[in-house]
Amino acid sequence: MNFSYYPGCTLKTKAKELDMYARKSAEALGVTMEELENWQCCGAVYPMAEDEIATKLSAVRALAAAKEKKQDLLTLCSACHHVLKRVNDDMKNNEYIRTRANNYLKLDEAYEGETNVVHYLEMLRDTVGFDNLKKAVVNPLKGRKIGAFYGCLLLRPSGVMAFDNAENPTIIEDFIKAIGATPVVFPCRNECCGGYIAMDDKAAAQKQVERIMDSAVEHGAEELITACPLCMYNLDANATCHKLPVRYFTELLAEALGVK
Amino acid sequence: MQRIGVFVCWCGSNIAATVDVAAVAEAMKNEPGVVYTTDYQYMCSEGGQSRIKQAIKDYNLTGIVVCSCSPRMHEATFRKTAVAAGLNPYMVEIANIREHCSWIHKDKEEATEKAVILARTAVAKLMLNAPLTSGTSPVIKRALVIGGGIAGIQTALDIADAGYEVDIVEKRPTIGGRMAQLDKTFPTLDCAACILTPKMVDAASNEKITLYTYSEVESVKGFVGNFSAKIRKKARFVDATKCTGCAVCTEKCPSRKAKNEFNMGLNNRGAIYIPFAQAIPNVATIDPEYCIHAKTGKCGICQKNCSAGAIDFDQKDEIIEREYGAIVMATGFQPIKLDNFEEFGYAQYPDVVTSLEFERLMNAAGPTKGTLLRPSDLSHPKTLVFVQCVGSRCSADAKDGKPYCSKICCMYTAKHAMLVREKYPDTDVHVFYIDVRTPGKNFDEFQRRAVEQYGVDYIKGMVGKVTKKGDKLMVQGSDLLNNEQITIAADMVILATAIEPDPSAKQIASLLTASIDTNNWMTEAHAKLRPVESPTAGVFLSGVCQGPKDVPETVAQASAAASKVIGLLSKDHMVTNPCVAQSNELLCNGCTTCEKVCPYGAIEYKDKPIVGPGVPRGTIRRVAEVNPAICQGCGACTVACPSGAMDLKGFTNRQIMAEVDAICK
Amino acid sequence: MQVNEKKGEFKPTIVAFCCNWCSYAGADLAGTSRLSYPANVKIIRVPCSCRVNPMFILRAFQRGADGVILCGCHPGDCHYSTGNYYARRRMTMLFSMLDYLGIDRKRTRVEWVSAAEGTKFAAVMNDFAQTITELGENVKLGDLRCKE
Amino acid sequence: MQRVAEMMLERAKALLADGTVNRVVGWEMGEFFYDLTPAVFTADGLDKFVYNGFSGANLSKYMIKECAKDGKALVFLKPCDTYSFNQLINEHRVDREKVYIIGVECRGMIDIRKIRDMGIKGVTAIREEGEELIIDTIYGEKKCARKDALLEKCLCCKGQEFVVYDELLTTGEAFTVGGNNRFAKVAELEAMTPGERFAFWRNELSKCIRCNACRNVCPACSCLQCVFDNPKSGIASKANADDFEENMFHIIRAFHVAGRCTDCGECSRVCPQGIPLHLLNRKFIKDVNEFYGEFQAGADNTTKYPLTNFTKEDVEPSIVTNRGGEN
Amino acid sequence: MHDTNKDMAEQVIRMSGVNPRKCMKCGKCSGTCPAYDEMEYHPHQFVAMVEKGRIEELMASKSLYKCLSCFACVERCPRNVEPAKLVEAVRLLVIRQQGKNYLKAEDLPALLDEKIPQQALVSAMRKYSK
Repeated sequence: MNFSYYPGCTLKTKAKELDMYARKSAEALGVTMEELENWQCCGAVYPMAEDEIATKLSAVRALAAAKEKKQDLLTLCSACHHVLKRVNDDMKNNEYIRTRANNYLKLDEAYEGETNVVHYLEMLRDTVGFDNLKKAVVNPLKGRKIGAFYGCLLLRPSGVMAFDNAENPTIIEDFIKAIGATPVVFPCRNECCGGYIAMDDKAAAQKQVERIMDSAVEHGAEELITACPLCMYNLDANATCHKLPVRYFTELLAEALGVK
Repeated sequence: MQRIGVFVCWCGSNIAATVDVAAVAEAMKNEPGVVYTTDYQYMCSEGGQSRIKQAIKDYNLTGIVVCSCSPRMHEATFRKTAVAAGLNPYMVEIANIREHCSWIHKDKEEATEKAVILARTAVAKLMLNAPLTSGTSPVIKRALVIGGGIAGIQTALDIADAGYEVDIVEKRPTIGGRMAQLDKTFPTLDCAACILTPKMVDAASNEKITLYTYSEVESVKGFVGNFSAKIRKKARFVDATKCTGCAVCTEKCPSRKAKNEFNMGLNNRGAIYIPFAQAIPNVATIDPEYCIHAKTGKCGICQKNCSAGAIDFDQKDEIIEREYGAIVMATGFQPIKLDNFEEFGYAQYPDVVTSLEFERLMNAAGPTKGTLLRPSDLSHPKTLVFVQCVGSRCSADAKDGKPYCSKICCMYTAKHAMLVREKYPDTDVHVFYIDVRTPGKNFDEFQRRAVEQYGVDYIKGMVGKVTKKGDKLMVQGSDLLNNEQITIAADMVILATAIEPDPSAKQIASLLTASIDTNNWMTEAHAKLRPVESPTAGVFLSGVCQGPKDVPETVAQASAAASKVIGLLSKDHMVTNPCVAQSNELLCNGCTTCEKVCPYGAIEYKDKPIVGPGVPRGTIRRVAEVNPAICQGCGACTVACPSGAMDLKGFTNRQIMAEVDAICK
Repeated sequence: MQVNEKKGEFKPTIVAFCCNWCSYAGADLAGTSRLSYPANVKIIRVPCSCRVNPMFILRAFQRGADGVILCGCHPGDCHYSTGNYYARRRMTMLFSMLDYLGIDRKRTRVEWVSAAEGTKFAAVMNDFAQTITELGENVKLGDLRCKE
Repeated sequence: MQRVAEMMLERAKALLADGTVNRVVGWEMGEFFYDLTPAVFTADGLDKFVYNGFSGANLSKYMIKECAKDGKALVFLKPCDTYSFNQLINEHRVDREKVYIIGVECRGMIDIRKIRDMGIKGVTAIREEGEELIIDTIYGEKKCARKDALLEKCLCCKGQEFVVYDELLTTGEAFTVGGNNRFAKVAELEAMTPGERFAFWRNELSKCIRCNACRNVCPACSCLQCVFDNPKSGIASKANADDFEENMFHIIRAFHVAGRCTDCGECSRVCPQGIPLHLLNRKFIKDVNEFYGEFQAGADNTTKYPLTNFTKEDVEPSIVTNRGGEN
Repeated sequence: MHDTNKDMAEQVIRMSGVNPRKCMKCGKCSGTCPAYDEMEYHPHQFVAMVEKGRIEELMASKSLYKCLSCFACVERCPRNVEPAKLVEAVRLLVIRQQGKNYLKAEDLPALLDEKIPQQALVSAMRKYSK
């Protein structure tokens, strides 16, 4: 199975592990990730205003490039996934944005949202299948109590993201089970970590992180996993009293598959 | 040749101020077929009508055109006038020169010119009118009530009281419906069972009423006064005539996995069960889904323990065919699924319950025997949070939920809050509300009592998220009046869940060709003036199937529906609308296209001997035949028919084209 | 077509088919509310929008109508439950065909008007009459062999 | 072709001999060699039976009459004809039990008008040699590519599938017919201005002499009495009276067959004035496909035809009024 | 309503694509908002104030920069009002003005620590400056 792959800026620098382990694991699972040539930064936030066209163009370019290769577009970073998925939805359903974006880009063939944007976790669930993943695990992470931290960007707004039940998601818990560990469900797993304001208002970010950590600890988690470099940074840098180790889910995946 | 009289009404100054009525009358004199014209101040008045009658006699009129207000106003009046003068009522046409002319135009010349054209159009149509006679069809003096909740029971009791036979078909093993699950009823706090069960007994013992429980309507054919229905009586695997309702079997049954529907799945029941102690009929039913004997052929413990020998594993479904004059929908409601409202944690935390589940938790016959214990650990909850409008009042583009107000939640939430505070004064009760809607007799007073006497804390705002911390449910919401976000550490959360029509309603509606709205509520024939009739003649609406209602409203509507049914059944014959489709057998080629578009199934294809010019003697052809008692006269078939064989009486192709010609002249 | 000689302006002939249950009642309400629309709109009452045969519309054009409009209950609200759904398909097909034959597609219209929408009825008729007036006299699908 | 024709004759004789059928519906030579006409044969008349490149006539509609007679009739149907027959079954116009259908292979039928239009006059015989036609004329032998002389309907062939039959006669040889986009001309007209379209149709329909050949040949026009022949219908019209009558006739006819027309192309084939009547039907077919999803009349016996069906989400008629492009 | 405010309200409505009239004033957005306590004007007030045309007050408020863009209000709104879009539209109204960037490039070095990921910078610049 071949995917076009959009790594995004942070995966080339601060979140190299997220990327590296994802590639190794994919290889072990027989999935080929073909990194798009000449991808540009997605912008890290989805511009919500109707008249923000230019800020959506780099996402459209990536989407159109995947369309040209007739492949689904695989993402890993939650922020990139969020931006690409929502821009894609605009290109499919918002005529105003579609027309203008196409006017800017002057592609050979107008882009109208044809590409499927697939997150790595969705790929594991829907393409590989958690059952098959389980069979591929050589080093089950037995006994580890792992809390899945979803954050906001993968889940909301659920109408567009269609990732999982936004209020009671199970995909990462199923993933944790597949790699042989014990998932710890904690209520704040889909709360916002405050990552977007971490630079501007550290205190507010700390408050968010505290709440999340408290909830995770209380429900018995011994470590957390995430798909988002921003959550990773924030959970790590702004945790105050409780501090659980936070890892990228791909690191654990690689560990379980014996490719770390 | 027609002899037509044209009567132009002034309607006081309503018409005469803008239309030169005399000029209209004068202009009509020259129209072909017109032999008499006049104008008068109020044609609909006694005086006006007697002028019309006189003219019909004096001039031997074969038809009349009245230029007046909308036919929706006085067509019936003038038809009666015509009949009184010996004319066929369908030899009357109305030219609407008030609503469609004088009231919308200011220029008198222009309005007069238009009135002349409208009058001429009516004359042109009338030239092609033919006398029509209403048909009659016999009325079968028996009613079918679908649904055995309080609505169905009340309707059936009232119909039976008037002396007519009624059958109740209920898909569950007992009648009683949702009301049987309720603990107390607002605003009087009567015990629901105490007021419902006597009615259930009445229904069972009334010799005019036949109960078909654990039964479903499979098909309905026919038309008003003359329906025939097939009812599937599902196998209970228990001989109802032998079962004494002793309930020994239900206790001995080793299969305990089935969710107890009556208790909203809060506990389990046996594979053989009686839904509740006062069930009617008080007969056990085996759920083949869970019955070990049904699955494996082994077990049979119920059979061994039944002293009456009532268990019959070989029982088969039974099909009953019956004829009815009227059908009443009383299919009720269910709470919506909360899968898309997981911010409230319903699927994650057992102590988050729906209001209907809460009814069972408060009920003496419920899973906790009436002691309020929270489901997770059966401890006594101290802090309870009620959340109103869960899934109600959601916009169509929201991710889920219903656009309407479920109507009953404000009141039952006040009731629950009050009952909890009364029974357990040590509790804190909070209610998150958007608006409190309490129109109804003694309703607002009731809600005020909850606040003022029982100290229920009403918070204007909505809950955003429920999380769990320790053994508490952290309910985070807004308090809009204090402009703050609050978090309440609660022991239980009760969601006032939106209600929706029972899923069977949609399918039954299509069996009956009765219409439903976008939310699957049954549509009324007229939202204001015919609220208990469906647009399909002979089908009536009782209770919540038409829209959210509380018990007194349901009962009122149930009785209203019953009175409509009684009115229908009291007739020996139905007079049918004569403006129905008619197939010309000489032209019909039997292609069945018309049959495909008829919404009523009024068209049947039959082999018929065809007699006519140029048709060889003894010719038999398969042709369309319209049943005038079923046809409602929409005309869909007339356009589907390429041969022009199908036409609509009163609105024939030629009549409408004559109108077109008159307008475009 | 009628030419108002006083003013010399073009007064198109417009035929409006209205279903008895919704649109005709909507037209009545427009009248009751004294909402004006041009006098050259003439209404023909039919039981349901599905009673309108394409033949009637062609007949109107044949006899010199400049515009034809069909009004029925909103989809889902048909008195006969499904009539307007059939009408919708039939009219979509017919209008497309008339357009194909060179009859301006603005000369035909379907509007859903409920019994409560008197205002909408008047607005629709005003708009339609204005459109037709702007379009001017209709083409005659005449025969080249016949006299013009 | 010759081989198929021999097989057909052989089967016809056999079925008559064993009493399966008592008559055969096929084609016989008319006044000219290219002028084949449908005919009913009994055992002793079979020598006149012909099947060649001029057997374009669709025999389905003849079966309406045959079904009213006693006994079973054999009919030969080309692939596209079977759609018409199937549609007639759907409309209860034929009795499947009274017809024995042999599906016959067809490689496209020849349009004599196209040969004449090439300037080839005085044609006395035509034979096929591979993809070429050898045409004997009183002026000597001429040649043309077979595909250039095919009927319009064959250029847009529906394919070689038979949707209803009792047995098939095919050679098993590979060949291709058709391949043209049947909606190309419709799209071309749609792209014109209303004025141009109006002029086009006025010109075409003004040629109509109301011979009714189109209606008489059309398998979907199976009314006992046409509304245009019925004085009581209010729209009866026989001759080109003043204006619009022919237009009305053709538009209403197209509407009456809309959703039921299989696009068999017989109307245009038989029109003595060469009016492209199929362009009316194809407009309806194209619209149906675009508005309500692909539909082929006669393809099966279960699908409701588009005008007797609806969905709550159907497009609004305003889709026509609001259509982009010049107006 | 003051005219400038009215124009600005219309602009906010146009930019955001949000119709504040859809709001039924249940307050679920504010019940849900994780940044509620940091805000002077809360999500439900954003909706109500845009509806009433009180844009200048919103523009002057620090609340604009407290929204976490977590979309919880969008996700849970029973009327699909999408308050987050209003916050963003008003913020854009501010930062699109010359010299009104909330976060300036020269402020960045002081805020950096070595672990901070790019996307934190990119997103901050995207959200708070133009």
